[in-house]
Amino acid sequence: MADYLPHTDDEVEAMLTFLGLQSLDDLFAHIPAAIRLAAGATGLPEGRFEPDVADQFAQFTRANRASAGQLVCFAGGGAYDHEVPNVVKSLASRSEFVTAYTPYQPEVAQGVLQALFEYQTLVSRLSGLPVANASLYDGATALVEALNLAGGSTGRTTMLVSAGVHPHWRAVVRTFAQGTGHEVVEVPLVDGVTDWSSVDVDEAAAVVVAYPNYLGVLEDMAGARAHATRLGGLFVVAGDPVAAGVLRTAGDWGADVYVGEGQPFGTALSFGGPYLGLFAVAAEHVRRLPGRIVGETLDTNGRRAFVTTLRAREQDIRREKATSNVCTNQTLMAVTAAIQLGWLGTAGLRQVAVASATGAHALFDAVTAIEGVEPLVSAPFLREFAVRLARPADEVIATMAADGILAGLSASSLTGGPDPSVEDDPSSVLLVAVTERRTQLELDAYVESLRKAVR
Amino acid sequence: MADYLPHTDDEVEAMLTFLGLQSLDDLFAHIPAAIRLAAGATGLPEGRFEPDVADQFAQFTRANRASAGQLVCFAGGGAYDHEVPNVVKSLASRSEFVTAYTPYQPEVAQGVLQALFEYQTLVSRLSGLPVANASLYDGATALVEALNLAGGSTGRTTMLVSAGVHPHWRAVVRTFAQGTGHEVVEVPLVDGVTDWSSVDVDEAAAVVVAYPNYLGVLEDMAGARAHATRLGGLFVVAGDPVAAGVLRTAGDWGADVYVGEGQPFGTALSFGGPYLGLFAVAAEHVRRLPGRIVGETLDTNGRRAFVTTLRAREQDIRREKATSNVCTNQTLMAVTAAIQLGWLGTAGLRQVAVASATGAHALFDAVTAIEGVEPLVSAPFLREFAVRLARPADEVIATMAADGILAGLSASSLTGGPDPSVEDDPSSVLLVAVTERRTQLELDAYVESLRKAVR
Amino acid sequence: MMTAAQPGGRAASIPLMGHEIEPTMFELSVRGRSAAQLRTTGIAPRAIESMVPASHLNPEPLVTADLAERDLVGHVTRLTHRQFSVDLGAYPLGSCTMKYNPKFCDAIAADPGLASVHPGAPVAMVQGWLELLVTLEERLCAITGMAAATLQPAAGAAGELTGLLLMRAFHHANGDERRRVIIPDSSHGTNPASVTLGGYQVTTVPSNERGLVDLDALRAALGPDVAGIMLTNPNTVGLFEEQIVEIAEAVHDVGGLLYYDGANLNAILGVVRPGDMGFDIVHMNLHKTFATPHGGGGPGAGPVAVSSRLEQFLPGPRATRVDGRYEWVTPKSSIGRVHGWHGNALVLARALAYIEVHGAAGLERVAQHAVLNANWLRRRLADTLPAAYERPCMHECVLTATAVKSAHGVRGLDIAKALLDEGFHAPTVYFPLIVDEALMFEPTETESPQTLEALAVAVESIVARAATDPESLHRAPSHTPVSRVDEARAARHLIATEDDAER
Amino acid sequence: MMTAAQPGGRAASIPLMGHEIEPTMFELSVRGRSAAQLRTTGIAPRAIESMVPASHLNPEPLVTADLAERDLVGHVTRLTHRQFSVDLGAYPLGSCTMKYNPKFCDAIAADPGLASVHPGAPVAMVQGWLELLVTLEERLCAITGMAAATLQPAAGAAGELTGLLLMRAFHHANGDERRRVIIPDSSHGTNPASVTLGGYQVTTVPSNERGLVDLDALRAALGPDVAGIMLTNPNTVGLFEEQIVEIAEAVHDVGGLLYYDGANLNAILGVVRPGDMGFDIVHMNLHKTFATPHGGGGPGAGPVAVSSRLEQFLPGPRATRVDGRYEWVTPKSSIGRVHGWHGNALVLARALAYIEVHGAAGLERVAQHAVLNANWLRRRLADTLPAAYERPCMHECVLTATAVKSAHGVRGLDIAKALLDEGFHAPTVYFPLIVDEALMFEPTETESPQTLEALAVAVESIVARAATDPESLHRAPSHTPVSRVDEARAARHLIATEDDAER
Ligand SMILES: Cc1ncc(COP(=O)(O)O)c(C=O)c1O
Ligand SMILES: Cc1ncc(COP(=O)(O)O)c(C=O)c1O
Repeated sequence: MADYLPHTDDEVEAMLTFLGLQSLDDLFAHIPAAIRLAAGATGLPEGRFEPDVADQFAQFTRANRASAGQLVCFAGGGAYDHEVPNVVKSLASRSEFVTAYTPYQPEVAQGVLQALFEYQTLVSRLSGLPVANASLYDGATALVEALNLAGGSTGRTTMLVSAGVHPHWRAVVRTFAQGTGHEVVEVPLVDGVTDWSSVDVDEAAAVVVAYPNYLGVLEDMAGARAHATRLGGLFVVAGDPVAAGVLRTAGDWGADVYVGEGQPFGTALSFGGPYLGLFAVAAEHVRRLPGRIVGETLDTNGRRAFVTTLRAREQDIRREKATSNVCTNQTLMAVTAAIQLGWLGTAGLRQVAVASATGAHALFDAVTAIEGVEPLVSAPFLREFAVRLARPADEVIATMAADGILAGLSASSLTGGPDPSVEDDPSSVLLVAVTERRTQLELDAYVESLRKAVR
Repeated sequence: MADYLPHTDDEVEAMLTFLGLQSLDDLFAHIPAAIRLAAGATGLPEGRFEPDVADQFAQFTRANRASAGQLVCFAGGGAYDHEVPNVVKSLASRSEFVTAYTPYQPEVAQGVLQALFEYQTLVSRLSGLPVANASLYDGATALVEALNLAGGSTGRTTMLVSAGVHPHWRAVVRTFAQGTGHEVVEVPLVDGVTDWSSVDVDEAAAVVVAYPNYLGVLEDMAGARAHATRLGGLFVVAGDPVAAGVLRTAGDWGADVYVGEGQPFGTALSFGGPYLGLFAVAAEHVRRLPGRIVGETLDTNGRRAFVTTLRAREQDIRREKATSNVCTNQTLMAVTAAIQLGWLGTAGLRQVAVASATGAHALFDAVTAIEGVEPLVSAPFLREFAVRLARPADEVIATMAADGILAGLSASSLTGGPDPSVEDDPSSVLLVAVTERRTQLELDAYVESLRKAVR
Repeated sequence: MMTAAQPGGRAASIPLMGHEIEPTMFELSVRGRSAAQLRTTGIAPRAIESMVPASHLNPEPLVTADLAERDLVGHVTRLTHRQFSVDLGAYPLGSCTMKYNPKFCDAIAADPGLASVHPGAPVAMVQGWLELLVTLEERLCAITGMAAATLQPAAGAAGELTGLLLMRAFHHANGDERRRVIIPDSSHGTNPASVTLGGYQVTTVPSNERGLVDLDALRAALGPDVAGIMLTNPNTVGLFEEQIVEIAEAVHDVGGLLYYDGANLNAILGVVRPGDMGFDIVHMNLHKTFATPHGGGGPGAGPVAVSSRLEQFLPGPRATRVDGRYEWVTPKSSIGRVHGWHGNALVLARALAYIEVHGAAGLERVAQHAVLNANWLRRRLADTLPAAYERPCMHECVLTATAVKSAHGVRGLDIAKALLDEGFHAPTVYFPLIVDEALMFEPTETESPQTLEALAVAVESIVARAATDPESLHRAPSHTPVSRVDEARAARHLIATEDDAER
Repeated sequence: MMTAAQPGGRAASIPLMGHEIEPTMFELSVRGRSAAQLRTTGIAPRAIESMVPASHLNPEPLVTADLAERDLVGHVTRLTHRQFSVDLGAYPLGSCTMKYNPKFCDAIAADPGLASVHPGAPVAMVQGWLELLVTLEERLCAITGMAAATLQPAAGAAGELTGLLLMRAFHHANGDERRRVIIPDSSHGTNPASVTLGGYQVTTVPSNERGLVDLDALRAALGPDVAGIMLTNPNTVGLFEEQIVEIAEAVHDVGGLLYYDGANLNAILGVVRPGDMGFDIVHMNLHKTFATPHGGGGPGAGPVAVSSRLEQFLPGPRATRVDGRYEWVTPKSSIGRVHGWHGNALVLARALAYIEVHGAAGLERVAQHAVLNANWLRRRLADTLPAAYERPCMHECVLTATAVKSAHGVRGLDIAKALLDEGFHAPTVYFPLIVDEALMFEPTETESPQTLEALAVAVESIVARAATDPESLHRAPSHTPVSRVDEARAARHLIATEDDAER
């Protein structure tokens, strides 16, 4: 009989009397009897008390053997095991943030609004573009919104997407293209770098490149930008925001639109969600921005205040002509990211990028010295790299798990089969990510374990 | 170089300049050079970053094998494994409570003050006495304060303390009596019940009984009260506040002073602290109350407000004539207890007591059916009981730990040797506590494990 | 001597202490400060230049904000004191179901056994997570009366679009390309926006004077080019579409599908199921009905459940029980992925915890008490602010301030703002669009009778004030952290970042 | 229809929304409501009457407060919005060291690997806990320059009394019963109170015009019946007792011991150690120096460290390393237990985490910056509120409002209350007692220069207002959750429980 209802039986009685009703059932008298649910018809189990349900969930967690205490994480592929300090967790979990709705009443929502304003500023700086929105669902769906923006802006439908974009993101793009009618053209990689010349189109709405791409490679950004210019399409950069701690920003490379996955900033691996879609644009695209944007203004007393603005783009006002259908976004993750970036600071952000890269390069050097482990490509990388193994990557991952190591992701687990991003069979390709949390001891254990596993 | 200091080097420089100083060292120029510490002289290790220190603590926790996930807890003895729901934890850990000081400025401390007022009300009701203070360190030191109050009130020094009072509490009483000069007389138990007649004194400042006593036994309270009356001493009841969910209160039994250990209300086992000393008195002792007390009053606008009151009893005002030296108490635990009691409600408090007792009686029936396990005493009990084993209790506990069970506490681990509470050798006496969190499956496992262990 | 940074250490900006603004983290920033503490890895340092070609490197450090931990904590804590939330008070925001979010569910989601798991970990290592997802899918199907579900969509709108793509895939598989999707004029804005993104055109049907879909108008709008209809039931005016069986028949008759916008599912839990009403596709807002906290605007989760004829089109991969183990399986004719991974997994975990605690009877009580509260409030305020439709409502009631406006020039917005001063969150204003001066109250089931009474008294006192002192209502609120905010100014001169602000 | 319970659902009582009071949980209570959810144990129910003799049973249920979880959460959350805290702003409360409490340390203490351990578990199962305690003891001894420590005392005052009992045991073991303990007139109230409880008489020695112990007066007070002296250094006026070596010699010469009240240890970390000054017994307030949060008044922890000649008297049992394992060992001539278990263990864990992060150099920086901040503030305010003693201070400075009082009738208390309106916590007022109109500021090391400047400006503006509008200061504060509180009324007519209130 567990629930969270305050009403006592007496109170229910009194309220029913006030309404002139006999029973709670009478509240639903106007619902056609034919469709009313018979008692017990759902087959749902009966309710239990919180400690009982906690026991049930403990069974789930026991059946997981991939949590942080069990496996040291070298998997990346868009989800990274970065440091999330308790100070960020405890601030972001304050109930005023957690249990608020979308800030429709700015007078009592300055907390969330200002945090989002700070978030927008940070995303703007990370992307090198002047305007960021207040978040989207995740990196993949943010990319969809970017293509929709490009389609709306150019009036075209051809989307050139580098195969270096995360395979899941490309899959999501293909799904939503079924509705928008976009023609998605995937541009293959050669030695890890997008070969734009391989595709024969005259014009495009968007040219999308990932930076670094999902194999970890630092793409030829000037080339990609030039290609976008040539085709008259918007240049969309799907950028790793952590990399922005050392790399040139999307804006530096001339991007029109930036999208990214914000999970690395304060959000746990979370089995893939809730994550955080980052989105920023060049000034001329502001009125096509999907989702919410917070602006600064004044209150009637002339004090600074924040409010969601340019609302005429949004679905609740513009309905079928809205720039996007998004309503609920990922505000709490955006607030978390702002707090995490405040914690990191200028130096910390750079340190995360450099330390991750340092670990990745040290590990790369060590594993590629193992027989049966070859670099997949020769291009430069930052904190994530791909190697080709003498054995199927999934087998190697399973073997190394027994040593307490999540060795990475097999490329084929992401691509689901042959893919323009990998010239040969992706099933022997292992993607390895290193974050600033990995220690030399862990790298050593990794190398040892991999050496045995590829044998 | 980890620290939490905001100052940049430039700012330190500027501040020193403002002070006309050259270096931070100059701030300490007036400290005699002879005693100044040479660099590195402490031998303290260098600082490390939080994640590094977290790794060090992870080693500590790995070396503990008695945490909740590892051992099912049947140990009590003043520290109980009751349910602490997340809602209580998350409310009690709100930083406004956690990072405030003692409410010296009531205008900005109404949150803590009102929570303490609610706590006092709850302790007053649990104790059946009209006035409670705002907490003391723990049950043991609360008892010391009770004796000090009794000494002050009666002008006498003889303290009659039942041997059913927790052995640690009695030890603490003995320690502090070295300063106060109290003569502490421990009154032995016979078949688990205090034998007041065994002690030959004419008068006493206090007569102290535990209810239930540390063997779990429900004492003869009317007899104890009568004895106190006979000796002209205050009747001090050291009561289990959970038991108050079903038992008559200390006040019902005519107590002058109530003390108790408040840990069962929302505080984790915590390896023994921080816990919560409960303290309440009959009206005539208000001005001798140790520690803080919150009272209701009005602000200048006539609105209800709370404030610490009757301050003239306290050390900061009364100095060597204060009723107690206590300053910092256990406010956060008191606030937690108020929240936990608010969560439990009238019915929940009773349910905890009844369910715990039910489990204890079921287990008692089952274990005393085992050969080599005998009831220690025949007196009635609530949620904790004592059995005599055919083997040393500490050995049995060690054996059962291998089955994932913390079987209880050996009486001798508390008494440290022969004790007036146990007629024979306490080392084969096992104290077992059952809370409402224990399931039938856990009881079954306990019985099975004990059966093997006593063999 | 000091940098120009603003002081971060005083609480003057919190309402506790007055009405000063809180500086932004950039205004608090002092270069050289830092809170970050990262692990000592023992890995030999390398210069970034030795790892990355110079052409890729940013020649300048990317400056964010530099704060000591103490100032960061102060800043964010003060911001939270400028924010209303369910945990602070009643939040009767219609259509949003701002019920109490059990802390228990937060604890479930915070468990590292769930939260620290990488989404790409091998399936053998994440059997617990897959079992959780399968269990949730089963529960959601039982609740909605559907056959199968995808848990990927990250919110309601994402669910809508997913549902429309399923509709499209279904018709396409039948070689049947259709053009239009019907929505009532009372529908939520995400519905038409999703229709467009789903590649369909919107046909709007009017509501009748009873606030329900006009069945004749609907029949007139139907035709062989109609792919389907999107409805929420109870609809956005809080009324149950009593002719839903007829509506379903009519749509099915032309070969269309029925899409159920589950934003209002709270009202009918255990009472009536979308599947039994004839719906083919259902999205749920777990952040509404199943009490996963809104987080100030997200994250949510918008699973989509379908009848068996649509199951083969569901997004994939789906966690699936196969021979006593759990696998990721992609349905045969799947529309593909709609999320980068598996959806908002920790939100899903919270919702399952909520469902398991309640069980069948508990969920039914949720609906009953939600509807009881809304009807009580509607009746209680009948003489103050009349309901837009004088009939029993479901979990929310739309009241109208038309009379107050004509009599005293006080608008619904003024009443809403004045409620903020009384310590309540405002109702939803000006939605649905078909009601003049709409004030949409959704008390939810977790508010007590005492709270409802206090809310009613507050509304009464405001409406009474409209007659005596309308000016004060135009100026409301005044006890809030900021007074009424100039929205037009924000749009006129966009300042969306600290850098725009050029302070 | 409704019970008389007060509505719990609105935030009107929080300052965010106005200035209404928050009802008590009893006022919110409605019999029949409940939040509790306890485990389903599967144990066959028994009637309580079958287990417990009727004579023991309470015939009436013990009524506490009955709230739904939602209302409990609202209530407590609103209470927190009526509470100042370090996390909200600067808290320059002298003698209290209200520095920032790192959240990291809270996380350490919340780890179930520490927090869920029963204190009576067999020693083999708690080796990690014992190692932690031993490590902390070592660190504290290194910091104070002492030989051994007990971690049992639960707060500073408990440490003091423990120290006095150690003093007594020491003299007693020497067959040397003494009567008096000397304390300076500037000492904290716990010192004399502890002396009494330790069975000694207080002899107060005056401070000289420099704010320090008057050495001649001290010498005069000394004698063979003096058990020892209790000092804090820096003392409570924030000044370092420069003649500490001479003081120690004088006390030791008569066979007395020196007790160090460690409340002010923050000022000298890594700079000078009590042991090196000649102290025999030292307590530390971990909740001050080592940043374990104060919790609104506790819990704290007050370990006591001693020189080697006192080690044998320490309370027991003590966690001790024995042949590479850890054991509980009770010192040979132990005074006994001073805590029901092992002290405030989770507070101890927090303090160790803090110490480990800082290390030797970090702790020294703590002291340096604490002293820097205090001196800067003292100097910055020199023309506004003069220091009681015109000399460099340590970590805190005692200013005096005597001039403002004589000129404008504005007292130190008024200034303190007015500071609350400015968003700062007040300094300590009227302590130490030897300074007229004392305002004791302890900014601590975690406040930034910007915060200090803002604090100084606020004090300046208040003092300026004393000349122009003294009345407003007598009335201050006015922007706080309640205005100035009538303390006398509370004492005159004690209402210490809801039942007293008889609402
Ligand atoms: C009726 C209705 N439909 C759809 C939505 C969209 O849901 P979400 O915000 O989760 O995208 C909402 C949310 O406000 C709604 O009220
Ligand atoms: C100088 C001094 N000594 C002793 C104490 C007592 O410490 P505690 O409050 O921890 O008992 C205090 C606390 O305020 C203090 O400031």
